[in-house]
Amino acid sequence: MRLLRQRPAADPVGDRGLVQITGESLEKTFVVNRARHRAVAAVDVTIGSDRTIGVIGESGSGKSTLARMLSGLEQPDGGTLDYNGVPLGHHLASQTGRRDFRRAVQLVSQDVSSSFDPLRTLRDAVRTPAMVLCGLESAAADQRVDEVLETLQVSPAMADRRPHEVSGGGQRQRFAIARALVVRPRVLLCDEVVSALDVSVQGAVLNMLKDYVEQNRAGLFFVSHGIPATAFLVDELIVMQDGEIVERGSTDEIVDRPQHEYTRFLVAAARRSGRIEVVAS
Amino acid sequence: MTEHPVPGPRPAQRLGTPTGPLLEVRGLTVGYPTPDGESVAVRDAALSIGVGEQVAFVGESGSGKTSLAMAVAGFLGGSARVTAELLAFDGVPLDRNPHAGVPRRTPGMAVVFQDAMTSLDPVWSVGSQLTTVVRSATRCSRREATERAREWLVRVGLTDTRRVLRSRPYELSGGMRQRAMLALALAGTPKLLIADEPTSALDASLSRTVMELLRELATETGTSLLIVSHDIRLCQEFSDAMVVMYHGAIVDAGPSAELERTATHPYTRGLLRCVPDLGARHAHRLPTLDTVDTGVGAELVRTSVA
Amino acid sequence: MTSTLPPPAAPTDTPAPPTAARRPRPRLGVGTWIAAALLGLVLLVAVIGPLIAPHDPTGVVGLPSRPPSGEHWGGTDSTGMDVFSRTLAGTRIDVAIAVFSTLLATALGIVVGLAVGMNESRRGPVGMAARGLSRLLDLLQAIPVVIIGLVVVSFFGTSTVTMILAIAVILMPIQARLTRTEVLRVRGDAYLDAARQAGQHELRVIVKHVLPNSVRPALLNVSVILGISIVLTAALGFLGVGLPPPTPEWGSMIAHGAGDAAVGKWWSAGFPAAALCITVASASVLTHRFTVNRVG
Amino acid sequence: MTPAVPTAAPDAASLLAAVRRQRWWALRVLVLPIHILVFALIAFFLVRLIPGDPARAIAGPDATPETYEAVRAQLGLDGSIWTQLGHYVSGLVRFDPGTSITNGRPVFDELMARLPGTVELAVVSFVILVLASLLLSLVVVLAPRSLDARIVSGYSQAAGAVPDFVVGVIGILLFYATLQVVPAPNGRTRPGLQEPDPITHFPLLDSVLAGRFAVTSSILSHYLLPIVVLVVSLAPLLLKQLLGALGPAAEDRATLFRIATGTPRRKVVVSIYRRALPPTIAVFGTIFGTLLGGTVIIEQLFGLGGLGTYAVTAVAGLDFTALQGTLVLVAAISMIVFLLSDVTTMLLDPRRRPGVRGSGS
Repeated sequence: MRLLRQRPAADPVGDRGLVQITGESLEKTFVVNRARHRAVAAVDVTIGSDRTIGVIGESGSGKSTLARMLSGLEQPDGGTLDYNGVPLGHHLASQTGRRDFRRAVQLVSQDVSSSFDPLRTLRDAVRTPAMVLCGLESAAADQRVDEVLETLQVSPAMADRRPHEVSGGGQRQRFAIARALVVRPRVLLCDEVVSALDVSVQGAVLNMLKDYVEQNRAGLFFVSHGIPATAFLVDELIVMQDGEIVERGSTDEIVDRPQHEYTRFLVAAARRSGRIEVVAS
Repeated sequence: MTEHPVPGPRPAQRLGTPTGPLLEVRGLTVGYPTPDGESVAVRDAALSIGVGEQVAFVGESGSGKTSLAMAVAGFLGGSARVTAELLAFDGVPLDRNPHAGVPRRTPGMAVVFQDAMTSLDPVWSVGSQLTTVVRSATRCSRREATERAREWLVRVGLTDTRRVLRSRPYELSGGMRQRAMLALALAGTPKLLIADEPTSALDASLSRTVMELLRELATETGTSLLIVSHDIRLCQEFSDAMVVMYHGAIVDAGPSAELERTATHPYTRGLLRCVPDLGARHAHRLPTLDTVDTGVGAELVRTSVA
Repeated sequence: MTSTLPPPAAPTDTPAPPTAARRPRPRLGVGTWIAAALLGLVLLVAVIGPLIAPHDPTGVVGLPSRPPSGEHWGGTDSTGMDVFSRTLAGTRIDVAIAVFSTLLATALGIVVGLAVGMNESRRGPVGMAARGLSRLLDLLQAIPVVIIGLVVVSFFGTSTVTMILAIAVILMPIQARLTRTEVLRVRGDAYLDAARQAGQHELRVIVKHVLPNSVRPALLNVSVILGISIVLTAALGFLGVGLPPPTPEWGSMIAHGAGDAAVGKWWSAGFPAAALCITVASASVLTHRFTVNRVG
Repeated sequence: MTPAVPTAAPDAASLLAAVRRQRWWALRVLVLPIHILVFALIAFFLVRLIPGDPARAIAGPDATPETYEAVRAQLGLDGSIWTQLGHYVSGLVRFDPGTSITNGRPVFDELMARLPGTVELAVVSFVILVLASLLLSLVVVLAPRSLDARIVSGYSQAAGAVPDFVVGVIGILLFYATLQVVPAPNGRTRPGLQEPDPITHFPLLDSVLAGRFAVTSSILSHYLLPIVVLVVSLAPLLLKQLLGALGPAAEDRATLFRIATGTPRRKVVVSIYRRALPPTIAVFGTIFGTLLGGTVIIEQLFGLGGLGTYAVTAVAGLDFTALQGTLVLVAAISMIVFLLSDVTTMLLDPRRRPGVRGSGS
């Protein structure tokens, strides 16, 4: 079979060079109720393995669509999208290019309920990218899966279950993260990965993401509607409203001196309900 | 004041009621039959809510908070089994063993559900739904009902009443739907409004707006509130009293403002400290139930995270 | 300090949200077993029916229109053929047509449904073709199968094999539409994106994830299709355009027996009608139990 | 689709807006003839694919090539298939499906003579079928655990299990041969009774219009058993669909919320039906098709001689034009019913109108 022959050379430590995705005046329009709805309008953004960026905004602000475009799962209607200086479309057109890109850039999406095939085991889902993208044999892939699950504090035995046999969104979301981390991506895109989780689980998941990013010197693009969790993870913040970027800057800048009305509201709300407390590192 | 449920009969907990209790619950247990015996969702719950009081049930998924609220409302699914030593609303004892078929409403009680999109009847206009409620509550003329419907919309902040009355739910934005849902629930002038996760489908800013509105309207109309939520911080800010549930039992209860200080159960204290805040951005790690010092061993932690 | 307080015992499993109805799983009742036994009997007779028939099912073996007796268990019809033997022999023909046309219709329907569902919202000629095909499937749904059957069967000619093909073609749209609906539902699920992100080829994603997750309704519908197929075969036989006499076929037997029934001679239509109803009803009971068990 | 033309007069603008608002059903009505034409083309080629040569059959096996050609020309089967198609389509547009190959009479007249009887029987049965199903489903909605409800649900499980012609034979055996409560299953009226002159061609309606009530009652008594047979054998199909939609609608959040806000019980039930009916009405078209098919069979059984007999004769006689005509006519009727059910669905639930999406924030 063609798929088998064209496996990339095994072991995947790979190129640790800089990985960068640059989007310029990105546009995406959907048709809702016969009306054109601009989900993303003229957004310039550069993400890479050297930066951690958070995107906050209310639902419908276009932040998820932006993440999907940057991950290559959604095609922009306008603007240019380059991966390491070459148009992303070129990369995705060929099988090798597609695999290169997917190995470097992975998206974890927000959907907890449908993010796994109900008929297949979780192990199957996590193992597939290791086999297809990193060219690992079945045994090696299993070993890699176990390693990743261990760092995410999931018992590998649980991997042999089907998604509905695992109770709790927290566990399932960890598997979704494992599926992305198993190929050791250089840039990780996260779309609302903790919003559906209980507070007691959120912290653990966020800690794991932070550990991965720091230990692998990987980039992060973190989409969320909550400021505190986002601020914990990233150095830069982007605030989106109605498909446009209304404010951007370093996390400290925005948290301390929010300019836009929406940002000010969010920061004020977070200040009011939260106690300011620093946990010793 | 706060008391942990211990086996055996005991008085209902009073949550600082201004006047008399509107809702009284004692020894309430909810179970669901499963192939291997009954699974208990709520065990031996006791509480009371006074007139005009605003109480929040908080807890994580599977803690039984929704089961408890729905048992009070009488909207549990067909197979659930409810037993209670005492379950009285407005002085009237309630039978909450669900009967088959379309459930009936308890007079004086209104319920709003998590998602306005699925709660609002999609095929009727907001106006038609709202005037029906107004007319059944006050038996007034059609014209008068429309006028009152308009007033309700204005009260929940939907000023473009002409358009909203004509619209069907799917034609409104998420925030407008949520407001319309509140108008519908309050238009029947209930004494108790039970809100099941009113904000969990909303983003951070809309959540606050809805909670503010809910509290404001309830205060204005003198309606008691029973809010079910997983957002412990939001409830702390927008309720008078809180009831913390964990694995089907009430583990902490008391005035919201003092919960931080009065919480006795390790789970509550752990939970309160887990919520990330703005200070977290300077932290190396976020606190989790494992790492916060709650005064108990790791046993509790293991069961709660799973 | 309350730290000595033991945590409450965790419930064995997380209770479902109360509004999501939680039905107790119904047990397989006596009815299911009876239905299974009857269907097994029908299949057995389909295999060995002609061998155990007491008389020649296609020949005149006695006086016409005799009531059931020791010699002719099902009596004889107006031409003097043995009703019981013909009913037994007819089982093979009716069941064979039904089983094979159902299998064929389901296989074809699933393929068409997948192709239409996955391409319907695409731009360009492929998408347009898929949308056209989808419309056509809808339109065909509006036309009575019996009328289409009348024409298609006359086009294919009347032999067992051509009847199978004809009925498969007529019933395929039902399965295709079911599969298409399911594909449209599955198509937006996040795990497909995850599979694409894992670097898998689109075709592989479809075969590995979309297909298994969207065939269930069509598979559950197999017994309904089986029923329609049997009834349709018989209906065409009844209208006189099915398999030509004296082939023993239930529908044409019922048609011939209808005149007898009008004068009170129930048996010549009664036996094939009973055989037909038993087959369809037991298949339908089994599906019902199967569906409820799985969904509940 | 409709270009947004800037209009000077406000009247024109509001007219345009009105048209846009009504586009959801207007478009469907406009494409109906196209759909029928598409089906007519399919029917044409389908019929041509039938093995067998009517000209050869009529001219006889020993005919000279000249005679054979003459017969072909006479039957309209000369020329290429495209010429024939041209004749066929241009005829269809003028509502003229041609003349019968076997008896030379215009197919249109023949169909019009037979169709009304079939349609009358089908429509009357359909109305009774729908009313009966709605009433029975109400029992299940109001008291799902009662004995009545269980009987109704059990009956709905019989969907498709007992074919109409079997019910028909049993009915004849029971009510005619044994109990003698219905007239003999051969014809529409008592033999010897003079039918009134056709006015609308619908036999029952004509007898009423002509004031011949003896005929009306005779027709009614002859219709009784066929209608009962059709309703009894098809009701489970509709009931199953209806109950399947009503169950979830009754348990739906929207229902609970309406109850929770204090909506009167009657309105809650109406609301449940309004939400549950659209998927059922969507299959009305299909069920009417099944009913029409069933009517064709039942007519044969009860000697009512309608469309079914005509189609069967046409198939047997390789009558291309008659077959085509019948197919197109049945398709047209089915599609009109399909369209009506679609439009009703969209009226009840506006989310089903094209271009409107229920979800989306």
